[in-house]
Amino acid sequence: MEWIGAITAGIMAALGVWMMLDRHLMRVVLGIAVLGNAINLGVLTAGRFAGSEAAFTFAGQQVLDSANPLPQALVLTAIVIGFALFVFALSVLKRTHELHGDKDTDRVSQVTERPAPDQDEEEPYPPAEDRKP
Amino acid sequence: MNVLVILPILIPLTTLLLALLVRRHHAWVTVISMTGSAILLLAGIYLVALAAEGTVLSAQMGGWAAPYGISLVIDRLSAVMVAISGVIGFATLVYCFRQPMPADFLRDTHLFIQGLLVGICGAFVTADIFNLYVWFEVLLIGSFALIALGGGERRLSGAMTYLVLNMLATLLFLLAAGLVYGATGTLNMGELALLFRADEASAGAWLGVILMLVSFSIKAALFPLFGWLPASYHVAWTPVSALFAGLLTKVGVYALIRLVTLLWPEPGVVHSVLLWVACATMIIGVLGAAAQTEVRRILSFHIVSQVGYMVLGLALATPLALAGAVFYLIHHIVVKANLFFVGGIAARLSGSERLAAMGGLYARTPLLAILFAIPALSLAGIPPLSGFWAKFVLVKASLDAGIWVAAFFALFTGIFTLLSMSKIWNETFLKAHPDPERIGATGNGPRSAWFTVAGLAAITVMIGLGAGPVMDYAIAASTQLIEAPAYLQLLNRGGE
Amino acid sequence: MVYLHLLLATALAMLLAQASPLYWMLAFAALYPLFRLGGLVNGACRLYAMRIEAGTTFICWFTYQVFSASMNVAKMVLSPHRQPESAVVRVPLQTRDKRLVTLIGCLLTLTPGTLALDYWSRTGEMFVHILDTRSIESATGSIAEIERRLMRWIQPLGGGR
Amino acid sequence: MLISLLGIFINGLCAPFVWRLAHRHAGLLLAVVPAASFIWFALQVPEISRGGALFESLAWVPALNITLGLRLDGLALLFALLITGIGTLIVMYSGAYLRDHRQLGRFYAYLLIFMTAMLGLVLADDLIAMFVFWEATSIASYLLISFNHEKAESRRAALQALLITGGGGLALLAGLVLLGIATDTWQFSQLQSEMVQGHALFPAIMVLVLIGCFTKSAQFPFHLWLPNAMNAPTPVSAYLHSATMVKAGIYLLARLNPTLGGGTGWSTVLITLGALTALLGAVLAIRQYDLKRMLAYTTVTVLGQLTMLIGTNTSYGLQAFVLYLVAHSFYKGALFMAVGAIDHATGTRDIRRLSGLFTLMPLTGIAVGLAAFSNAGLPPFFGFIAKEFKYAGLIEMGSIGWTVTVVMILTNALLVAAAGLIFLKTFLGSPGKLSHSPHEVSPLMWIGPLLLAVGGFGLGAGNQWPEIWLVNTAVQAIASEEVDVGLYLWGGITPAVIASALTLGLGTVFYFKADAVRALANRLGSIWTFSGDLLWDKLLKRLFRFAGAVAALFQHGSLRLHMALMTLVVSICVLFGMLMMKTTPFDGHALSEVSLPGVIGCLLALGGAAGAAFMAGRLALVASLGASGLGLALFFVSINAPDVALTQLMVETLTVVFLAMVLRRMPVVPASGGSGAGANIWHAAVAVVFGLAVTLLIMTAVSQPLPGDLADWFLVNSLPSGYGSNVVNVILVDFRAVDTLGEILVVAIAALAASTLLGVGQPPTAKPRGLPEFSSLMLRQGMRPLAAILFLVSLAILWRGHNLPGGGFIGGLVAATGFTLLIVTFGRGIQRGLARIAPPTIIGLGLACAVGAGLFGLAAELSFMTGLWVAPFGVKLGTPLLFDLGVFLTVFGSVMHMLRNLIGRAV
Amino acid sequence: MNVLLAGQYWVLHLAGGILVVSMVLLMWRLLVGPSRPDRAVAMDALTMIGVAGVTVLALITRQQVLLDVAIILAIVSFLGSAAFALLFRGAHSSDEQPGPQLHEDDI
Amino acid sequence: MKEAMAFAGSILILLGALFSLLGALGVCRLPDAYSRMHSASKAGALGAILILLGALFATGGHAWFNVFLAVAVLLVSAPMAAHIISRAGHMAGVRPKVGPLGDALERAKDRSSNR
Ligand code: NA
Ligand code: NA
Repeated sequence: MEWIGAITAGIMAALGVWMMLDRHLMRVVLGIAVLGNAINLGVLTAGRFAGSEAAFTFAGQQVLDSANPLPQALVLTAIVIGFALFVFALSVLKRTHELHGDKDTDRVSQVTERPAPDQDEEEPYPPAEDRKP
Repeated sequence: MNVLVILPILIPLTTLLLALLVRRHHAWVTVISMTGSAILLLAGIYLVALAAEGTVLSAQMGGWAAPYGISLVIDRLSAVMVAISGVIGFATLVYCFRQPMPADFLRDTHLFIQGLLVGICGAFVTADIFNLYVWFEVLLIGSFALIALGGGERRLSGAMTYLVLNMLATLLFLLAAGLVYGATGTLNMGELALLFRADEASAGAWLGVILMLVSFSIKAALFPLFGWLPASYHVAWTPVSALFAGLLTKVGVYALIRLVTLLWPEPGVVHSVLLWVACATMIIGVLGAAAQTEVRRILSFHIVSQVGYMVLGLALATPLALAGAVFYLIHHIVVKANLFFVGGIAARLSGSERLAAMGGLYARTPLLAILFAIPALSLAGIPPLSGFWAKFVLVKASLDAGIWVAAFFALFTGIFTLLSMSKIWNETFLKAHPDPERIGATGNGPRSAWFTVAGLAAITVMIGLGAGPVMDYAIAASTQLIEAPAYLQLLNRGGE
Repeated sequence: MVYLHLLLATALAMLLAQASPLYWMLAFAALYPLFRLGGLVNGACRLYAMRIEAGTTFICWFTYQVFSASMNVAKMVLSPHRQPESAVVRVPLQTRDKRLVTLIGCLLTLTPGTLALDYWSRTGEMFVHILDTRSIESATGSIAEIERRLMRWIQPLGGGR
Repeated sequence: MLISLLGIFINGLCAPFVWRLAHRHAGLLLAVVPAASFIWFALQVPEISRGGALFESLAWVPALNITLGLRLDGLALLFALLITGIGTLIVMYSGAYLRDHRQLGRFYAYLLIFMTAMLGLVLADDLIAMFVFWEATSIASYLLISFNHEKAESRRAALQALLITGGGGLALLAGLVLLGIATDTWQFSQLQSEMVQGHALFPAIMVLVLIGCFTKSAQFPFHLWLPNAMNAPTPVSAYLHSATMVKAGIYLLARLNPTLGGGTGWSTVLITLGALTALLGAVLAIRQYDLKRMLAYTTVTVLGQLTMLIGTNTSYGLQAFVLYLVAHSFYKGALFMAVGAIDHATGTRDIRRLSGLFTLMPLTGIAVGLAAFSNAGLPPFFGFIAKEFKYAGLIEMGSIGWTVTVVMILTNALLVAAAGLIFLKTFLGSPGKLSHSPHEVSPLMWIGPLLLAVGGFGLGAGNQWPEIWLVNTAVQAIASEEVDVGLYLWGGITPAVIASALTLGLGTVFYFKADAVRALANRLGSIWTFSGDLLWDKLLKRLFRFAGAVAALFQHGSLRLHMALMTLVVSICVLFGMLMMKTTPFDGHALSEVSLPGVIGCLLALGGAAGAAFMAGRLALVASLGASGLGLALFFVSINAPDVALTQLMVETLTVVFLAMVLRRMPVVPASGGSGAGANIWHAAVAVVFGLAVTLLIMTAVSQPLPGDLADWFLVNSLPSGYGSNVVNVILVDFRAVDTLGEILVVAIAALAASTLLGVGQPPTAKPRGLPEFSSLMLRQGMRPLAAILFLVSLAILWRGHNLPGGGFIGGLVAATGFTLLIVTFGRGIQRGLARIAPPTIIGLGLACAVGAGLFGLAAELSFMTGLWVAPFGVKLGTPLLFDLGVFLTVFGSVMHMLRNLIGRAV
Repeated sequence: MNVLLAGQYWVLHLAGGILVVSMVLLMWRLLVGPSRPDRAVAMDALTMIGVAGVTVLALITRQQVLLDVAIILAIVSFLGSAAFALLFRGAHSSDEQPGPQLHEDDI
Repeated sequence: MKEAMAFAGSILILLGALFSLLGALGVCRLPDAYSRMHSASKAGALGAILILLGALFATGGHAWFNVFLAVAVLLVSAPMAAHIISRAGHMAGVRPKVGPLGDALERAKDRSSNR
């Protein structure tokens, strides 16, 4: 089973990277999610798929052949973290789109290479359009 | 003891949640946040004082023995990193004080800076690989929040670039942590160190660690993986980029130092790879800086270059070189953050941070010129400021070790550093302003910002003039890094 | 009414203690005659019992409906070359009670072959997509049937308008 | 010595304030401290001349054996006297010269700091302390040269000086460090030539030190900064050229001569380069019309000669060195100050326009005259003795010496001509036409040059005095062995005298044929372009262009390129590491069996991911992503990880919901691969390599049985120690609760940040009504019970989580799901009706619960996060459960907060 | 968890097999579309298959804890469908009109 | 009793699986999204419910809590899901392929917008 986990993780990672190399920013953000899934799978695989039952130890029952709970706990943590970061990325994307309609990856990073604006030209916070009641 | 170990995490965390609960009252948030970081600073100083006496603090979270539970360790390096985080955190908040920004903006800055500090301090004190990953994520999301704060096309784009590339790095770290567990059966750094030091690590463990090092290298902005840094640091709000410039990449460097010294106390193949990487980082970074025409871009590339020095110290792997790296770390954080702060004030006075649109500040505000000159000269390694000792020790260590090429790069980079610092100096201070009416049109800004800059400059001078005790500390820290007593004894001590 | 609920709660507590739906059904079987008998002296008890009866009847009827409708859909899907003749029909509902309308909508949607597309509260009409029908009447009829039976169940409680 | 250093330094720091207070008299006031130092040093002369030395030392960096050690011996004393003496005069002079400059206070400061640095440099006994002062002189001179900072020319000159001397300084540092390594000491006074000579590092040390010294003392080819430094105000030039800066390099050469000198390499390099520099300086000097520039080039000449003299290492040579050093300091200081006075008085420094000034400025004229004679090496000036001894020293060397002597005769003849031009041409003859009528300058401006010029005369005439008091000990300090010192003006007809006579004769010829000489010099035009500034500019330009190209490699503004590079580097590192270790993934130990549902889950996950990667359209994208998550969850179920599966499911669904909310306002996402075929292949290659690396990595990691007993320990201890059956949950809330704490912090900050970004707290634009897709009555009626069920389920999951699948995360996510349904149906307003507490407060409370749960342990003097349990009424309650509640609240509050803002303001 | 079924082995595996076949069919529809609701329907059905599949898996492995996954999956299924419904309309459509058929008092 | 429950369980599970297959087949065969919804959302949900009930029997009522919650959620959410998808689809302009009886909702919408 570890074989399959490893190969799946590899292919998914490749797909994730492929998406992150896309021109469309939306797909880049989704690529992060896919890559994240791949990595989670990888972590779980690295912890082995031993055991024939889930890691529960009920009173009076002997622990016989449980799955390794540690990688599960780690991956659980990683999944939630990944989700939080993904949502943040999504909101950056949304804001970018709302403000400028940027969706092309290269354009986005080119913008950062523009010369710095003068101090009084910096964007107010939050952007003026939102301040209107 | 237990309390002390968790303090670096607990102080900013408590500050954050208190500030969050009173977030509607902006004044309270400011008070709480500044008090919190002052306490963190004091705690850091106390930890350094303890560590200087040779005390090593460690605790098992939840009382579960290593390697089952999470271990936190504060040795000399951790202690000084915590203290310096306190310094920079406090400095940033003081700089932010009364900046002419909307109240919500400042409030959010305070919240996120506290969050960032939790992550940074957590990364400094943990002795568990996965726990390190978690703190990395905390500081990552804190930095995302801060870099995007305020919106705007440029800033959002920078945030996106920063975000995507850093997420990739962090995911790699996660995979690496998983692989290391899968190959060694442990997440405890001490146990890992024992394994590697006994040369019993399997190929899988090696590969996992290599992956981890690569991911740290991205975080630390090493050649050729530093592209994200100069592509994003200059877009954030000035104090934010100062905080990033000072502290953030250094967490990566810290992690590199920690892991490499733990696993390979003797020079080996990893060190020789790091050596070349460090040299390339130094020179490429400084060349990149020379090509820039904006204050913060120059400084951003310099971060890259300077990280090269620190890694050089690590790569040389002699106690002296490591001490140099530690010294460099301490010095650089203060100096680099300060340069960003000064750059912010200069940009404010000039009305721009493009060198072409700046000027005339030498005549108008000589005080600022002095305050810039101190960190700038220190960065360039001009004695007797802090940077000189850092560089000197590294040069001496490389020559001691007979690695001439390292010394050559270290010195050669120095001259370029001087060049680009004098570029800023020339254009911003000496040259007449192209549009004299714009100079200081918006006033000098809040006085607290000037205090920040002056305070950090004073620290730079103090480190330089009082290099003796600092160097003693750094050397002791480097010895401790190599011997790693705290980490290696975690397992023997059992639970508390 | 309150103590009836209390009674039910007791049953539920039993069920929790024994942790088996079998006991739950047994409890109900045991309680039901009590309700019936209680109905002779107490109006609320009678209503309660009637509601249970109507409810049981409705559930059985509805389950049957679902299965027979499923069979129709199955035939439809499995027979080759047969294309369904779909339609969206407008069914005026008797009740205007929002909860009842919702319940009706859910129930008819749960039945294969019919699907609540929309409900316009202004006119009290429900628009239902029907998978395969030849006449509007048969479609509306079956839906009206659901409503009627449902009302019979709910009405004793005094629900509706 | 320390006090004098510190005094001058503090004096410098106070200078701006003194100037602001005293203004006119600031110069005099500030000259007091240097003057006092001078007197102090003068008082040490008897002691030192007896061969003693003074030591002072202050520990600096004990770990590296570096001290702030000072030593006053003959050489140091000589320099110290020059520095403080001439410095005092310069300070007074500049007060008058720059009287009306508004940055004069700063100027004083720089000058005095410069003086400190220079003094420190010559006094330092510690190599590193010396270097500290060395660099300080570079910086201070930078500030002085760029004093007229609004002139681009000044800035350029300053930068040039800084880079050349700074760069040399770095080489010097390396040299000094090597010296320290080779000799194991940082003290000049403990250096022995045996320690170094013959050491493997010796050649490197020598080369590096020489580079440092040559850049500083403007030896060819580093000489170009010196003439450009003329852009500084004249007092600076006077100081820089006479006693300081440029002499720093010479000083160090002299200081290290006993240690490094003696070998043929040292001599050859010093003599050759010194002579070359001298000749070059002289030729360049004669070309100039600007008095100041001419003086500057003569300085280059002198520096060359001094270097050369050290190289001779002969008795006469070293005596000549000291004599020449002193003589030059006197006359050059005088000349510069006088030229400044002329400039001040006449408004020009062009010798073609100046003449006959003597009647107008007699005192300055006397000073210039005396100094120029000394410069020309006429008897009985000190310069004459210096020249005699120089020739004597060279001739002593034999055949090489003769060759060099010829060069020197030529050089000195040119110097004679230059001296003539400076004095005769300018002061004698009939007055020329000038823009404004010249007049004698103020006493402060002529007293300095006059004192120095007379001093030069006096020293020459009464040469026994300096011989006993100064020269002797200085020469002994430079020489490796004892040297007999005896100065004389006339020692009979010696080859040296003949050479002198030749020099004078040739010089006179040159003076009268000055224009012809100049024309000849100009004809060698190509040499000037080579040695001149053009090269520097070109070099700098090339450098910046190169730097730009390097920067562009990494600053291309393409996120994709960054990504690709990063991914590729990672993959290559890993694959290369694998190759190095010759690992073969899987050496055939037992792995777990393949399970069909797992395979199906994998296929579904891959299919979904592939769909997301390639398909066009928003919904297809979201659906594929959802399917992928579903498949993954199925896989997790199949490997007995129900908690992970649950989390994955919830997260995936919320991801889909959030995506849908964002995407509904966005244009259609096109199919991937729209960057052209070449780019596609390249991207695909990067992706495949990365995927391969990941697969191989994992396979290698699992290629042996899992070491360690962590898993077993957790399984065994979960119930008895953590009081929970769900081991994963016990790990999350107890064994590794700190991880979880960090994790919920991430969630909380992400929520706060996302909502900040999307403009939290802004009032909705219209009355919130929920999304139109959910505006059906059936939905509105049905949603409440459904949400209620979800809230109940979430509470159940939270409660059971410690023993059964679930826990804070999943519970929080389920509750948030219920909330999501309500908000999309009824709009953001429902939140206020549902929960009076704002989401950030819920987040804060959640974090507080989690942290508080940890604090209980601390309060009980146990570790942070130690679980404490009670069992009232048989229900096991403990801090881990409180922690789980904190997780629940944080996750719930965070998702609620994110959602509220992500859904948009209109809803 | 004790599981007792008539013809236990083949019943469960047969059921599993049937579910797999169903899943493949649905995947095909998910990929092909063509309309957006089509994909949404396929996705919704897929999660239902998931609920059924996880239940069968729980019976096969005799792990009651897996049944919890089924509950969550059921919840998730609805949420997913609701999310897809948001994407049916074209981009940049206005949200302002709340639908003509809704009364003020329906809320 | 136990045998009966085991038997009922088997029947229910197989029936549920068949329902699921039926739903999937319908999704493939039926002509438009609305028709597919009849088979997918409902046959699928019914299949899942049946299998869950089968599990209830198979475990001798042991898993009743899980089954109860799952069935409750399915019963409430399945029709809602079908409703929301079909309604949103109709709103977005995806028209059902209808027979001679036509689309009353579209007509009604036209009427109300013309008014
Ligand atoms: Na859990
Ligand atoms: Na965890």
